[in-house]
Amino acid sequence: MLVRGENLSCERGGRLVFADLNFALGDGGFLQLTGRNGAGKSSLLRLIAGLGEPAQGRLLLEGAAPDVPLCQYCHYVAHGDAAKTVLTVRENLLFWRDLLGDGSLDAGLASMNLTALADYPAALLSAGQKRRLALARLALVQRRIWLLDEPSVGLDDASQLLLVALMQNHLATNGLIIAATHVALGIKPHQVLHLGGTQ
Amino acid sequence: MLVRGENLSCERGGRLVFADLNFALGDGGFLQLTGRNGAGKSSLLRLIAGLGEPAQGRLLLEGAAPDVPLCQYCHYVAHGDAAKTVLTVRENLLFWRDLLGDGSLDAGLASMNLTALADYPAALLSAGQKRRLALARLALVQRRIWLLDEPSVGLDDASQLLLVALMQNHLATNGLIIAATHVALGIKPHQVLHLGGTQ
Amino acid sequence: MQQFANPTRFLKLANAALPYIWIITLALFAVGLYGALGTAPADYQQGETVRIMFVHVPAAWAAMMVYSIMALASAMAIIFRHPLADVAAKTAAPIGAVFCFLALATGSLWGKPMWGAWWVWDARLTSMFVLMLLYVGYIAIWQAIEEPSRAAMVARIVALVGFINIPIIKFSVEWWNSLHQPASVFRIGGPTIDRSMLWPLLVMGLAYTFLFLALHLVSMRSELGARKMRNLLIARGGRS
Amino acid sequence: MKALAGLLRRDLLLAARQGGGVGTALGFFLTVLVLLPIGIGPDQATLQRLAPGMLWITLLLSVLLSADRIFQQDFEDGSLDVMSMSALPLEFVVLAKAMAHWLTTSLPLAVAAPFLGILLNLETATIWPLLLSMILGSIGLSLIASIGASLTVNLRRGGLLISILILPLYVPILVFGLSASTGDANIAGPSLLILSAMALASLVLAPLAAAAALRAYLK
Amino acid sequence: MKALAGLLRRDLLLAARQGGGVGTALGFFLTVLVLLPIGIGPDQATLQRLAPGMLWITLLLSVLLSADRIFQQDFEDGSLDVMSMSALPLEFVVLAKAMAHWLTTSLPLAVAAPFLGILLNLETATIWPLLLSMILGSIGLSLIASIGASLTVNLRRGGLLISILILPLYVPILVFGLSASTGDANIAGPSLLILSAMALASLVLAPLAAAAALRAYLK
Ligand code: HEM
Ligand SMILES: Nc1ncnc2c1ncn2[C@@H]1O[C@H](COP(=O)(O)OP(=O)(O)OP(=O)(O)O)[C@@H](O)[C@H]1O
Ligand SMILES: Nc1ncnc2c1ncn2[C@@H]1O[C@H](COP(=O)(O)OP(=O)(O)OP(=O)(O)O)[C@@H](O)[C@H]1O
Ligand SMILES: [Mg+2]
Ligand SMILES: [Mg+2]
Repeated sequence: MLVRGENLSCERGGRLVFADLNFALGDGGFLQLTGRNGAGKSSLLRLIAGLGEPAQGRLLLEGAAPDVPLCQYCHYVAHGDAAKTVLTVRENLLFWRDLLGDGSLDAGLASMNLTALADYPAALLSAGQKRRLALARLALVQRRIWLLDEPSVGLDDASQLLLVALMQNHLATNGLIIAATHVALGIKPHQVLHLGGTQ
Repeated sequence: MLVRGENLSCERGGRLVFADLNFALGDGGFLQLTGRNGAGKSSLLRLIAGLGEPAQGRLLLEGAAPDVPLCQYCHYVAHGDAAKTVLTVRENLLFWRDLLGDGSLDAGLASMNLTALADYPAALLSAGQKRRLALARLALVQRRIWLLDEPSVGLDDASQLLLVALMQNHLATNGLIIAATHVALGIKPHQVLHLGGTQ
Repeated sequence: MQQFANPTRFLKLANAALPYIWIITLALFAVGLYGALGTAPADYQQGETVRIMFVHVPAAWAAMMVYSIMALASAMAIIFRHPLADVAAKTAAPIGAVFCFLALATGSLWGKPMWGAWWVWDARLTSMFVLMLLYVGYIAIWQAIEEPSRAAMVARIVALVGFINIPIIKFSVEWWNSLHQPASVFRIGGPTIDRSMLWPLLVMGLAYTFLFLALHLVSMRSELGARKMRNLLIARGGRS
Repeated sequence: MKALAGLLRRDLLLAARQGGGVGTALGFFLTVLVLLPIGIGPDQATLQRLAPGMLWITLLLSVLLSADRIFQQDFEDGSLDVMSMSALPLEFVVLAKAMAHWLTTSLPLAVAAPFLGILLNLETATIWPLLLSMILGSIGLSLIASIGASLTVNLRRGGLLISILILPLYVPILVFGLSASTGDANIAGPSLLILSAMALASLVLAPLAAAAALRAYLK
Repeated sequence: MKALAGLLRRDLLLAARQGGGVGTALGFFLTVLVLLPIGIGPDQATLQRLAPGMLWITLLLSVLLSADRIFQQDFEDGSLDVMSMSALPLEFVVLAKAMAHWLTTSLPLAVAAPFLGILLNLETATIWPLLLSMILGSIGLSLIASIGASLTVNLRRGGLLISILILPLYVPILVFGLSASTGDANIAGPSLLILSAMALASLVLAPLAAAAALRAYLK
């Protein structure tokens, strides 16, 4: 499977964020997005996730079922963690599981070491614990393409190692990862795409 | 001025987060809080900021006007950035300035390189730009004690340098800094308090 | 490319047609007003106030017609993705709003002598009031959303959803007993009002229609201009 | 299918935990019931005559007021992003959420209202027709609310707009709901039919409209 | 002082930008205006007689409904934390926010309502007394709302609770407000006095109560 962006340009709030962006990522590839705040990393990830449309250019997915849109192959972990605070960790994961497909709840919990917290309401979680809940989605349901927006933020050292293991495992099984970050993630990226936007 | 915590213990949601914590920080001192997710770093910062009360132990402020509570000497920059999305960057800073005391708006804007963004609604800011807006409060109004919860999160390299400069300057002028973080902040802490809490 | 070709062809046509449309409009108004104020008799029970009818009724018709056009254009925009459809709908709204306001104003002017009240909440008046709200809401949508493609989609839905109000207005009088006149022109079994009143009414109706056509073309033209400008600005505009 | 059920279950759970919807609506309902007699004055006859209309209006208002909650929270915290990336078409997402809204807000109120109406000494004869018509009407109310909610999901001035957009669609429901609430069968019969027709129509059209609006905002 | 002004200015700005408060309230008002005559039938006499009561109730409801917005947003995004760390006592924070709520929601509605009443063909004679009494009453409404808002600022079931908490305090305002709205001076006079007394009392007590409640939540 190959994800390709052809001279993409993105417009937000009537202003041009980036233009003429090109990239291509194949099986087992890890593309790291870098650039200043406001360069457009998150915006690019949203485009790929189907949450927005490029002002120009196009996104292609090669080697996939023609009738399935790109976004349904993707996991998107954004800046915010789309968790419901009144639901417990388990309930949040259960909902995502039912929504996104099949997967083992325990695997999801274990992947980010949340098993002990399974029955806490998300409201009681600390910042990093919330982040781990969001990341657990990756292991919960198998999806080919991971779109990660600063995934390591707020994680303690142990959890960062878990994340690295998760990503390595995904790449080893021909998964694709596109991650925006300002800090080293602990895995060497195969490609780096630097967005040179405004401040 | 000396901030001292005497065998503090903290309870949240009916569970003990940490117990018998002791620390003392004097002028120009930089205390770094570390520990697993859920160890209680943010909770401790909130205690010091007066947003919560220790289950046991006490917080003392020595060498300060007796009638002014500790929290009024503090800047607290939390995980979230208490910015109003419909207000522009400038309007947000103006409000904080009026609320917290006196200070120069331009200095605040410049400190985190927000001058060019001054008239953007905060809703249009990227994650890191929002973070910079929250941090600008530090330079906007002079306060002796800074309580920073993972301040460097989401900042690009340039902004991290700005933050470091800001902190160094503050320490040089006898300011106190207590910062929770999982990553190196680029300044060597004078003391490190490791919270070994539950996960 | 065809996306741009289309509007430009439209502009050519509009520029060519506009003068004639204006002329026809003026002529129709001249004839209609002559009939309304000149030949048509004062109503035996309503007296001279009946002449308000010649402003009121066509305005009401026009208000409903314009909204229907907006709904139609919105449907076109969704089905055929025709680049002009959104522009047509967007620019029609303010004009329709004015007609609607005119119908409300003249109506309540007329209501005072006829019913002894400026305003009564009978079916038709209520539904007409709602139509006014819909116009306002539709215009507000375009104002509230800056992303043009997004605004367009949302506005289309508003126009289509709101359309059911039109039949409600039309049949409101039959629905439940109403002070307001039942249909006396467009009704099964032919008009019931006197010829001497009917023809000026119809002519005024035509006049309003052509007036709308003229105004619509003008504002569509300027809207297209504005859009071209915006696209240029973004394309050129240095990155924010 | 599993996704649909999961979404529905989750929304019901949320409503139960944070009780936003029906709680507020019920509080609103009670408030109205307490204030109305004071506002109208103690005259029993008037009160009785007005009761059905007042109950209907209160029902409409409380559904209207709970409408904006249908999508907003999910839109803001990014849940809707995740949903839009699932295999479940947005139309069904809307359907599930509208159904949850109906089950947690409209239906309970529709069932409660006629009996609360006794406080406005509603004629006991009209309780059952009122109940029937309100339950039928409430279906449309929730679905239409979901349209309004989707159209204004992240608009600044959503509050005002949502009422303006929903109002024209609620008026007919109120009209026919009222005439269906009269004991008289000859009037009630046809009105009930029309109510059901409207419920069906909105069942088909609302998800389409709302989903289209949500897509516009998510893109 | 500067802090107080700044807070007030900011809240007004917020209201203007996101138009939550008055927008929703206004939409609510419009909805009621349109639905009410349908609900109680177009009979002019009844409508006229009920108009003042209906307007008062609508005013109360729309203030009640906008209440929860007073503190919630600031509490959730942490602004309230920052405020509690300023030299400005929370009592004044409450005062400023209640005043902002009054200026952006209660007052505009109180001023608009009597004239909107014309559409319910309210007697022109009662417009002015109604206006006066509503403006006086609205002060208390906003301040009392701030109490309710502070007590439920992060409660799950806030919606229902807030109505129950506020309602008993609103009833007297409604009662005296109504009797103050009658043209008759002998009745109106005393009622107006009582209204002003209630406004003053809440001006003193509401900030104390609300601030205490907020402290409890912030600690
Ligand atoms: C604000 C008040 C009023 C409003 C909103 C209003 C609205 C309307 C509307 C929407 C129509 C078009 C009906 C259709 O084409 O089916 C109409 C037609 C008409 N109105 Fe009014 N009206 C008002 C007051 C009045 C009054 C006071 C009179 C006179 C007693 C009046 C007499 C008529 C007549 C004679 C027609 C033509 C009916 C027909 O031929 O279909 N209207 N009005
Ligand atoms: N919701 C929005 N509406 C309009 N413009 C936006 C929105 N969010 C971000 N922008 C603008 O888009 C540009 C890119 O934002 P984006 O979040 O993609 O940057 P980023 O590279 O992710 O920055 P960061 O490193 O801070 O996350 C920024 O200039 C920002 O002002
Ligand atoms: N609002 C809350 N109510 C109750 N308990 C809470 C709340 N927030 C956090 N907790 C609990 O308090 C403990 C400490 O949380 P805290 O946020 O202080 O951890 P932390 O050290 O900041 O973690 P992180 O590194 O993830 O920020 C956690 O176990 C968490 O479950
Ligand atoms: Mg980003
Ligand atoms: Mg923390």
